[in-house]
Amino acid sequence: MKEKKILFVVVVLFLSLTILTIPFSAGYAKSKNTKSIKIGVLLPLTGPYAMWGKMFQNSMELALDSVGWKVAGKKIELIIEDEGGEDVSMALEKAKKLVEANRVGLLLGPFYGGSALSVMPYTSSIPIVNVKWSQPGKNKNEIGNKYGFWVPTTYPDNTYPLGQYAYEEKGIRTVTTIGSDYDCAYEFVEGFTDAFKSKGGKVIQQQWAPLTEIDYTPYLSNLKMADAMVIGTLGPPAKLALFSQYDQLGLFKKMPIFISEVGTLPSPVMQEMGDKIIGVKGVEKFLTSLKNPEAQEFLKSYQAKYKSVPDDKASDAYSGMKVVLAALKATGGDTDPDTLKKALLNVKLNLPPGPFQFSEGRVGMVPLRVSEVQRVGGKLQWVPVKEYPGRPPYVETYP
Amino acid sequence: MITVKRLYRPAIFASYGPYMIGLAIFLIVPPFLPMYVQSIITKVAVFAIFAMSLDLIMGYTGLLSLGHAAFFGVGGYMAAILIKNFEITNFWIVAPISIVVAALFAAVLGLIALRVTGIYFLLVTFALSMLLASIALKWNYVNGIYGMAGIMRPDLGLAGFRLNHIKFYYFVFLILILCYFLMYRVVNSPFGHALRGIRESESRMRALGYNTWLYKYITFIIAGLFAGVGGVLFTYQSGVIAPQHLGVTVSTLAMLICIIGGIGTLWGPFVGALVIILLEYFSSINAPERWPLILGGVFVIAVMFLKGGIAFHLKKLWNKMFLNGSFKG
Amino acid sequence: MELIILNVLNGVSFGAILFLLCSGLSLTFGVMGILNLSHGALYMVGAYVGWSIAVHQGLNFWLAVLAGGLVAGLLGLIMERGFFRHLHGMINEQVLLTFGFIYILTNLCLWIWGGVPKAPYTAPSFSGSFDIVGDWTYSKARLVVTGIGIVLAAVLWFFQEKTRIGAIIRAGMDNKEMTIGLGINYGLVATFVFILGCFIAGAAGVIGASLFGVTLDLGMSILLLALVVVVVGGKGSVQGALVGGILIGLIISFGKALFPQISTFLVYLVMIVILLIKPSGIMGKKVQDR
Amino acid sequence: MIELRDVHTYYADSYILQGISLEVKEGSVAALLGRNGMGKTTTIRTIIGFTPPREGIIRFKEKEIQCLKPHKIARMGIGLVPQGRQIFPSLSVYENLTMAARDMERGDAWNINKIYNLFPILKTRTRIKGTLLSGGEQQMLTIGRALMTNPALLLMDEPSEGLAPIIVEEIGHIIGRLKESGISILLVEQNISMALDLADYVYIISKGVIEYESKPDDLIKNEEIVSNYLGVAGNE
Repeated sequence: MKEKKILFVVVVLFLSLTILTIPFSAGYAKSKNTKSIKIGVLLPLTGPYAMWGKMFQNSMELALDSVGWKVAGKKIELIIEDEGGEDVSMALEKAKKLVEANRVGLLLGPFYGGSALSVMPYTSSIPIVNVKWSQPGKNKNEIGNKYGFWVPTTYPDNTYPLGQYAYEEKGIRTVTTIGSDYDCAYEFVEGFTDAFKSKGGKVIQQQWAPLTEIDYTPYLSNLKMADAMVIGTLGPPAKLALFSQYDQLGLFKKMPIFISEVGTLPSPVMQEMGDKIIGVKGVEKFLTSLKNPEAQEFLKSYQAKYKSVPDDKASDAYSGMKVVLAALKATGGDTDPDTLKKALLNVKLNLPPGPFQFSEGRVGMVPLRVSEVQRVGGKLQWVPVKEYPGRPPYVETYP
Repeated sequence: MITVKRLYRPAIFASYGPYMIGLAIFLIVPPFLPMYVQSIITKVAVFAIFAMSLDLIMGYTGLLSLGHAAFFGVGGYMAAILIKNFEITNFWIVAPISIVVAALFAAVLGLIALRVTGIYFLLVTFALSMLLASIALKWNYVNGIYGMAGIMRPDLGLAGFRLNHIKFYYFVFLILILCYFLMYRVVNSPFGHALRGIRESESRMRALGYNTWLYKYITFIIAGLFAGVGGVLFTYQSGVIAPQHLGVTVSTLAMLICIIGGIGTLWGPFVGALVIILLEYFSSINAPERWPLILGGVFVIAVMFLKGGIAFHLKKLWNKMFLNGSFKG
Repeated sequence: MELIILNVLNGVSFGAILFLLCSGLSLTFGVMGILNLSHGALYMVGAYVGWSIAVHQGLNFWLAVLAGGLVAGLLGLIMERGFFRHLHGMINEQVLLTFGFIYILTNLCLWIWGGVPKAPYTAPSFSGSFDIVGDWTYSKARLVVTGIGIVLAAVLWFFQEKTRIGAIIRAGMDNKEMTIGLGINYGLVATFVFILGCFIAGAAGVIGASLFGVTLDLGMSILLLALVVVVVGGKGSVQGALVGGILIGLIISFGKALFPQISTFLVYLVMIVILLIKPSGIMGKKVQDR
Repeated sequence: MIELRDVHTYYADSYILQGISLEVKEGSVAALLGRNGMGKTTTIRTIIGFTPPREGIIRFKEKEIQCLKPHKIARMGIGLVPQGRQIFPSLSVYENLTMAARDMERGDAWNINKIYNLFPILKTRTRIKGTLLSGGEQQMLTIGRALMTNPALLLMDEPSEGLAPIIVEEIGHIIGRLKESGISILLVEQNISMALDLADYVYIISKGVIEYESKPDDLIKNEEIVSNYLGVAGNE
């Protein structure tokens, strides 16, 4: 009994201490420090997208390292919060905390599309620049935020060149598609099929699987044979499961594959998949095999500091931070939303994926590369086969 | 006359003191807190209502539900549908309709769930809530997987009166107090005593001529109704409602709140909500990558060492200090 | 016709994984009355450990299966000895505790293995495919998994129905007090069953990973299906887990093929219907009020 | 063999055994008689440890056992023939008998063949599920199951309950044979005549206390006690 009492006291003390001390810890100073620029970041540090959270943090810190965490004579303070997994209310809560408690000058993130949508009405209602890594879709609601910027291009624009390439260069005339059952994947697939159909190609079958699906064999058993299969599935786990089940059914020999984001196939995992994925085609902005100096520099410094290989999304994070830094330099560290917006729209930079600038609708434009998995120097790699220039999103209807 | 009063005062203080102190803290402190903490305290109040409603069926009736979030989510979704899809902004129209819909869902699902008992009840409620969640996930009318976002603070229909952070907090707190007293009336009525009888021994109550099924069914609906209140307020507070809010994670969060606070007392869930919501929030800020570990650890510690809940131990402590150790559960 | 054969094969192999996962869950539930929600998380831990052995270290696949099982079994031992024995009959607390373990185990896996998902891995001899009907081929790995499922079902069935300790386990499910009154240390038996269940979950994780790979949300998503299987099949019996697993596997596989729009909630609907018609499950015995 | 000294047992808040003292001598049969609800079954449950006593001492083979766990108590050599027989429905007759078997290495130990010799009828039913047997066969199975643990003391809770008179007689014979083989028995019964035939010593329990104890012969003479505590059953 006595033991229990002691334990109880310890537990109560522990709980009350955690609760009481936390609010007074770092980052809660209320005063508005004009000497430093506070940047609030929402990243998925837990949950199913956690693998990118860390990578994003690394890339952003790398970009900041290159300017010594200073811009226009002011110190930069990065405040990173966890946006959680698929519980989208957490991202909103943290966004409010960053804005209202930390008084950040601008907000980066969140990452997950659902979280971005839940945060959007809030960020639209306050004057603050919000640079995002989620991609805007065709959903008009999404563009209500006049201070919102999107670093990557839109979903359909991303895959549009791939559709052109498949028809023109590879002579594909019929495709079957499979994708996750939600907007994001719809639009990835749509980009491909729009381009493909406009040339005269035919889509003979479209299948949609639940987002968390791990067993694709039933869908593959249902597959109608076409010239190629297009995968609009998001998320590495789904893609990995789909690939290995595709292989287990012996389909790689029968039908080539086109995928939407090559970045969702991380390099270590590609090596595990082995030679069977050689010849898979995809489209992406940044590839580790790019030869331009910016890409090489990014690759080298990332590998040196973190001992791992960055992917396209990491490059988005790096690019985003670089662009923000350039804009802040132009404004002299001023984070007033209108000034900063103007500066951001004027930014023209050479970044790892190539020349970058925002479209009028505030969506990032960089060249896109259709690429192919090949074995280079004993390692499986995405090798660019054709480059398509960056251009304003074809669904550009923003105010 | 005077001596009597003097004798009485400490006694009143001793028995109602904790409530009075708690009430005072929650009324006086919030305006001095930073705005985002006010928002979190509002969330505490919302989850207190939700957890209390779970306590009605879990603590007082002894039914283990792993799907209580279904009614929470239905209430929240209904409010969001009315606001976003029908563009009805008046709180006094939105809230009652949503709450009634939540209660209706409880009435229908209760018919299914109450056909089984014990751990099977837990499983049916779980399956029902997952069913609703997977429907919400697929239904474009409610924005599918993304959930419905962008819901502003309630419009009370008073000209020139807008709720800001702190006023919204007081508004929610007022509803919390109201719900507390309504539920207090329920559990301390003959009906409530019958529920406790059912919890102790259902067969005995049946032998005494009670229609125990009906009692459980009515309680299930009442609990669904108050969960709906929580859901509506949650939608307003967080500004977003998504399929996850119908699912098992929110249900277990409420269950944790009840168990940490103390099952079978109405103010236990209140204390529990305060501890858990703040802990979840602040641990996710201080240890952004490791907060699930901390939260999971608290689950374990709470289950192993806080038997009876914080409310129970607090009350014991209070009674020891002011009622000379005479302890009445 | 081909479609039916393929879908039956798909359903049965997916059902075999579900069976592997659920046999342990169902046994623990039957023997101890504990609904171990962290069973899915143990499956995930097993799969990650298996990945470390089979892919990272490049060792034998069967060694990986064994290691995955052992690690999960060890975690089970800690859970049972450290926690569950102090929570007899407290269902609320047990449910919550197991849920807490999901949080902890998932985050520990994130910590140890990082967030990068692992590709499906298997023994080299089982990768690839061979021809079946028409111009269709079928996955070797899936057939191997089905085979493992059937073999394990047979072994477990023999263990439960034909051995003395199996008889003791069944006796305990019938009447725990009487079993103790005959001088049997049922607490020890229950611990053994719990650890065995966790071991199977961990091993199932490695075997399942040969088809589906490993991710962090596996702990939760696979658990949901496992619970459905236990309810449908009935707790406490190997046959129940097998019938439930294969039935749900078939429903999922045909659901995806025939009505993809409602396949996600089809399983929950089936679970609810079965609970209402026969709460004890298809192969279950009568339900005791707790 | 076993001795209870001033044992008090509670079921939650109800006070059932209010200071029971009794003794079973080695190799003898002691009968515990009384009406329903007087504490007979609770006495058995207290000895085996299902409802441990709050106060008092239980000594078995000179060792105090009231603090031990039930399975340890049983392992010391106490066999339980419970009320209502409690056959395991999922187990076959054979499994019911063998699942708890122990101490098989002793020379005179009970084993499955000896049990089948004692109850030949069970041998013909060996594969059948235990609960499909008739009442009498089930009772034999229960006794056999307890014997397979090779006990020094048998606790028998109403072995004649619900059985036809001719079967009761057979059970009585078997108990007699067990006694001859040297096993001590605590027999709880409502069937007075059978109990008096078998017992070496008789206790009568009423409302949780031992009201009377004597040799069986003395009890038969004492009609007042018989009618007060045992009702009409004693007049048969």
